[in-house]
Amino acid sequence: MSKVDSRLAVNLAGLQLNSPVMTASGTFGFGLEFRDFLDLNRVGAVMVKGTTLAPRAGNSGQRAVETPAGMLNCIGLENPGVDKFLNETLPQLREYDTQVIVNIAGATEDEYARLAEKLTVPGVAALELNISCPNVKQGGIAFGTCPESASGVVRAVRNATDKLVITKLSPNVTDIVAMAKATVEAGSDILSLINTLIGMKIDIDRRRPVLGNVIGGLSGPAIRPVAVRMVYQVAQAVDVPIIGMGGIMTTEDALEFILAGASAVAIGTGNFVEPELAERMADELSAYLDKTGTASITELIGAALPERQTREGGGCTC
Amino acid sequence: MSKVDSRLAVNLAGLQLNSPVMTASGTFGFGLEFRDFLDLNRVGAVMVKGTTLAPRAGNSGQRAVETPAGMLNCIGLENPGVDKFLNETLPQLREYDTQVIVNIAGATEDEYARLAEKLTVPGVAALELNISCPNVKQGGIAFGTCPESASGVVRAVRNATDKLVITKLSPNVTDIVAMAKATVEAGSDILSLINTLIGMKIDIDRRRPVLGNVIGGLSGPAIRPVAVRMVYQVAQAVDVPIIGMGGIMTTEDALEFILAGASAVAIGTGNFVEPELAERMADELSAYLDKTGTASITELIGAALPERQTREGGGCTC
Amino acid sequence: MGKVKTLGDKRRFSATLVQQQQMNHDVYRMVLSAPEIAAMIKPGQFLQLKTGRLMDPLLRRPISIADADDGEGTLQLVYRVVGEGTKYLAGLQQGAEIDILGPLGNGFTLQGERPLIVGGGMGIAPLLYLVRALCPKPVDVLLAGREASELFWIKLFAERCQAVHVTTDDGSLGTKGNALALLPQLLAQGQYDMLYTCGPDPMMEAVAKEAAKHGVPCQVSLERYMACGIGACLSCSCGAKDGSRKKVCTDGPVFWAEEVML
Amino acid sequence: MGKVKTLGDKRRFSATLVQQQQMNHDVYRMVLSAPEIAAMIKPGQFLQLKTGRLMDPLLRRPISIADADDGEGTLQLVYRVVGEGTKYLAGLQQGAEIDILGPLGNGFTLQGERPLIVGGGMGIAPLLYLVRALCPKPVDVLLAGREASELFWIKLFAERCQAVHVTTDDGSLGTKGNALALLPQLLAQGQYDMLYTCGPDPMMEAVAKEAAKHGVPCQVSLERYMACGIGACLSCSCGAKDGSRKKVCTDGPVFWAEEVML
Ligand SMILES: Cc1cc2nc3c(=O)[nH]c(=O)nc-3n(C[C@H](O)[C@H](O)[C@H](O)COP(=O)(O)OP(=O)(O)OC[C@H]3O[C@@H](n4cnc5c(N)ncnc54)[C@H](O)[C@@H]3O)c2cc1C
Ligand SMILES: Cc1cc2nc3c(=O)[nH]c(=O)nc-3n(C[C@H](O)[C@H](O)[C@H](O)COP(=O)(O)OP(=O)(O)OC[C@H]3O[C@@H](n4cnc5c(N)ncnc54)[C@H](O)[C@@H]3O)c2cc1C
Ligand SMILES: Cc1cc2nc3c(=O)[nH]c(=O)nc-3n(C[C@H](O)[C@H](O)[C@H](O)COP(=O)(O)O)c2cc1C
Ligand SMILES: Cc1cc2nc3c(=O)[nH]c(=O)nc-3n(C[C@H](O)[C@H](O)[C@H](O)COP(=O)(O)O)c2cc1C
Ligand code: FES
Ligand code: FES
Repeated sequence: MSKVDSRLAVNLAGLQLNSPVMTASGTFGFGLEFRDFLDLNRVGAVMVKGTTLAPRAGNSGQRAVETPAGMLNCIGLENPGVDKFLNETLPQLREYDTQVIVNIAGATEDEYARLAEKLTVPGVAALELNISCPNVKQGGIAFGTCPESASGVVRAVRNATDKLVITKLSPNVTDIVAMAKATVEAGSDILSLINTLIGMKIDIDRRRPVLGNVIGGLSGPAIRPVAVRMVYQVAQAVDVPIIGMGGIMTTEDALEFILAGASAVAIGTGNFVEPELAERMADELSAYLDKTGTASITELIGAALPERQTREGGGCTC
Repeated sequence: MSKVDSRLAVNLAGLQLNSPVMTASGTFGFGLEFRDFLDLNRVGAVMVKGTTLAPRAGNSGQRAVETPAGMLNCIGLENPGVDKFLNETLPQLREYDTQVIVNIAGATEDEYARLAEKLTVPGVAALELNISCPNVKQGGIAFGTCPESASGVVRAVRNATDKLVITKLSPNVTDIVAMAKATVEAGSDILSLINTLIGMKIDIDRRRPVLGNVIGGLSGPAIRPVAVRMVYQVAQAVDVPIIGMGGIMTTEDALEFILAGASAVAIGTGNFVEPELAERMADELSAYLDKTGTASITELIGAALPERQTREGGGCTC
Repeated sequence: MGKVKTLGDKRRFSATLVQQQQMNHDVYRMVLSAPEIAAMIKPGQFLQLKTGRLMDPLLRRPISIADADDGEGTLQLVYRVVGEGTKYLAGLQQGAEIDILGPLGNGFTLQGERPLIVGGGMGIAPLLYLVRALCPKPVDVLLAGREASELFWIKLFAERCQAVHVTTDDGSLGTKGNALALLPQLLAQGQYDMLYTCGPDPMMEAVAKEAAKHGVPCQVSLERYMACGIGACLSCSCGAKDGSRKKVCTDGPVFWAEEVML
Repeated sequence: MGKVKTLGDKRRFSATLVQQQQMNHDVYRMVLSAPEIAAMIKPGQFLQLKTGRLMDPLLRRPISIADADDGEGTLQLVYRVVGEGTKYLAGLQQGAEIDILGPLGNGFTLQGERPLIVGGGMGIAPLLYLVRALCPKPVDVLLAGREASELFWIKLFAERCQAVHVTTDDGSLGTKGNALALLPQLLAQGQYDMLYTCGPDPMMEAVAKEAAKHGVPCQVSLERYMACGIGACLSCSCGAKDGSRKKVCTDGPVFWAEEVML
């Protein structure tokens, strides 16, 4: 079961993957950390940790804590900076037959554009724009919370590179469909969703927030219903491929996203619990195709979506 | 331990409660359903099921499903209508020494106002405005997703009644603080947060959404970190009391909300698992006050909040 | 064993697992010591079981009473392993404690002198206890399953029933076909004055129609996804023929066939 | 027992619980059969244990190796019950299988001829295996606890160490006070050429300072909240003195005292 199964191949706007199972940014280091646990050649793509122009030390204090069926993190984008990534990490990653997607974050549009320029090198398959970070020019409000500022980032990157541009949407918005449409219009080739929900936890003994940063990003199975809903809604509204993520722990979970309209999926928090998951899931997807007599995983993409015309859902949810 | 403990009494803008533990709308029926499980006199307040002008049959198809540490529901506001509530249910509920808060939902501002007028009767302690429902005049977008439409509802109710007005905020928004400020300015005496997150689940065998309504509201421990974060943020921004809810299953969870700034809490999904929870939690809060030598629960409200001046949190969450 | 303590409220109990028996590849039978529930419970009522140590699974799982013995203070549950909750139950060892809400719901109305019982699949579970309650009336039963291994029930009913009729979809036992392959002729020949049925909705619908045709009063026992089981959430709602809504958990699970829409 | 199967990757194993022993009111000692890990693991390394059947708890829990026996293929863990994960471990019965990632992290550097070991609280756990590895060098140990019942360790170390010194905060055993009540005089008198310490950060900071004063090289073993334990999440980050960041899980948990900020 460890050979590449061509029925699992997917093509996302030109991004060719051996397996629809990738690993989400910030949850898989730079990929190399997992060499002892799985065969990197079996991972569709490695989305590396959020990378910034200058190295960042990240937040101080406690950076993660478990919550019911999930966890909060406030790493604060600790990373060695784009230059070190290009010089030291990328050459090692390129030895594997997996696609390298670089997740980038900036505090201004210009920072995103400069990152994109620097990363327009062989071996980088696509750039994933993390727009959940605070926009310093707009008083620290995240780029990803309004269609205009998100589009600005996408356009800046679009003009700076001919690499595939993936925009990673934040779920902390009133209207995910509006965000999706705006960022596609601004030039995104692919959308990733979802990033983490903003949450926090209080230590009742110390009577203080547990995390050093007070608030953090909620990930894991707890958020899966929100993620599936957003993928399902966005898949009906835009024509670009979607990478679905949020709480994927099993092959059934991955299928749920694919049926909701995702062309590929990414494992995040699941990598912490079962570091071999991305490889095992590829095997299990092959077995599922066998069992159901499905010729290609692509047949399943969006299979649970309604006909485009029928507007479904949206009634009273309580 | 079954006597009323005066240290648990809280006063929310005039709403006097024997216990800070209430039961959330839609999760406790009309209260009477729980007579076999607990002493209703020990429940701070019963927030009754969302009530509309006309009776509603609710959604068809499957209406609930479990998710990791949570559940989705799409009941669709099934309820007997306000008249039947007033004539048949309220007289029975009034026999108990618990406050009755009526959760109301309408499709127009006028419907909210008419509900408020009808419910301005003795025995109703406050009205809780459920603004997560679709606003028919605005193409089915929920009232609770923009500050203007939410304020409109609050003002309409404010003008129609002298009862306490509680606005229940939806977490499905980009900026919960803006929603809180707008609805307080429009006349809310108290805020409730949070209602459910919008989510969905797909049945991978049938390749169809599990819920009859496709999307549903996510509740339970899974959403607690989001709820605590919103209470913590809103408590720093407004001066009205907050009723905190979202995934409260234990006394520690309730304390987390109180420390985050809630003056009272409501149990939702927890009532399904442990129907006696609201009574037991009052006992356990008394025991906690004993253990920590606290004279009154009110001393704990907001104890984990930063000084108003210091802006905390908001950095990179990944 | 035999020790049952309440957990602080009037219908929440801790029951002790006395015996666990595998009936076929995925069905188990559990005997619980729970004297307080055994003393109260009526056929057709059900329990809500906590099926995990912590919050995974979060919600309780509804299971019918397959039998109860007030004298011994025991209950029997028969359940199919379909997901994590029932897998947890199947993994429990003798002596384990289970946190239970119940008795819940309304049971069957015991009436008539010559009742016929029609059960399909796991819907057969609540009917066994019904037969005990109907004794010493002469009861006939019609059991429908997909194939023979599903009908381990036969010997349990045989002790208590006048006649046990059997159908299987694949013909591996009894008459080939579903319950309707036999029901019309039973109703035509027998002098039944009451019919009780539990099983898949389409089966019950057909059974009820057939009963109506023969003028036999009929009760149906419904199954719906239940988040609470105690009337609080409205997730189990079903449509009543008068246009209103019924809660399957507290208004049912047993209804008169003409009350509800299947 | 003794049967250990890998779970499909190179550092994920299923270990069998051989023995579970309660050491004091909240601390347990567990012997696991895990020959593959026992053959690889070095003192100072740790494991990530799955502490539940499903997703509650979700994340693994990091536990140090308190001892390992390559010959017998066994590991020993000593852990305090503080929450749901460790409560789950304490409830496991002989024969239970535990899903483990490991060995993880970098261990202690074995150097010097006359090592001194200073442990505080649960930080003592990884030091026991260190002593075994240092044998037959003459090792002295200083164990610091809040009160006598925390120091069940003494007899375990006594078998392997030259001298066992003890302090307790409340004076219920040994010298009253914390590790610093005894350390300066030990360092002044002994001919120690290496110091290893594990315990609360403030203790290790003081110990390292004292070691530096006496020119004794010192290694510290850090504990941080770990979501992954394998270098993927950066939740365990600590500051290095050169301004960079270190991952406690993969760059540590053992560091040279002068490398990191405590
Ligand atoms: C009143 C009533 C009595 C029942 N009596 C029996 C019985 O005696 N024996 C028996 O084997 N089964 C019985 N069931 C069905 C039983 O409740 C489900 O099989 C069980 O809840 C599945 O739980 P799980 O965690 O194993 O599976 P899950 O993985 O949760 O679900 C598997 C399947 O079971 C259904 N299901 C899950 N939870 C519920 C729920 N809370 N309510 C209804 N359906 C659910 C799901 O829709 C799904 O199709 C009864 C159901 C009801 C409503
Ligand atoms: C490298 C390393 C080695 C360790 N070795 C031992 C050991 O040998 N014996 C021992 O008793 N303890 C050890 N610990 C601590 C142990 O990991 C925690 O006590 C345990 O994870 C608590 O889990 P819980 O579910 O019981 O408690 P929880 O309810 O999860 O938490 C209780 C407390 O433990 C802390 N904690 C919880 N999870 C983690 C985690 N993943 N990483 C670090 N701290 C956590 C929390 O911050 C909290 O203060 C070690 C920790 C690390 C990082
Ligand atoms: C510890 C941690 C660090 C993360 N860092 C990043 C990051 O640097 N950039 C980014 O876009 N997303 C980051 N994420 C978000 C994940 O990539 C993913 O979108 C999210 O966790 C949801 O998936 P999951 O529920 O499977 O974890 C991080 C998540 C976690 C848990
Ligand atoms: C089955 C169900 C029905 C609900 N119905 C309503 C309702 O009618 N009106 C309302 O404002 N909130 C309703 N809610 C939301 C709850 O009152 C509460 O805000 C939410 O569930 C979060 O709390 P919890 O996580 O403790 O359940 C409902 C929730 C559930 C689970
Ligand atoms: S299951 Fe909740 S009302 Fe019936
Ligand atoms: S615990 Fe994840 S990097 Fe160290």
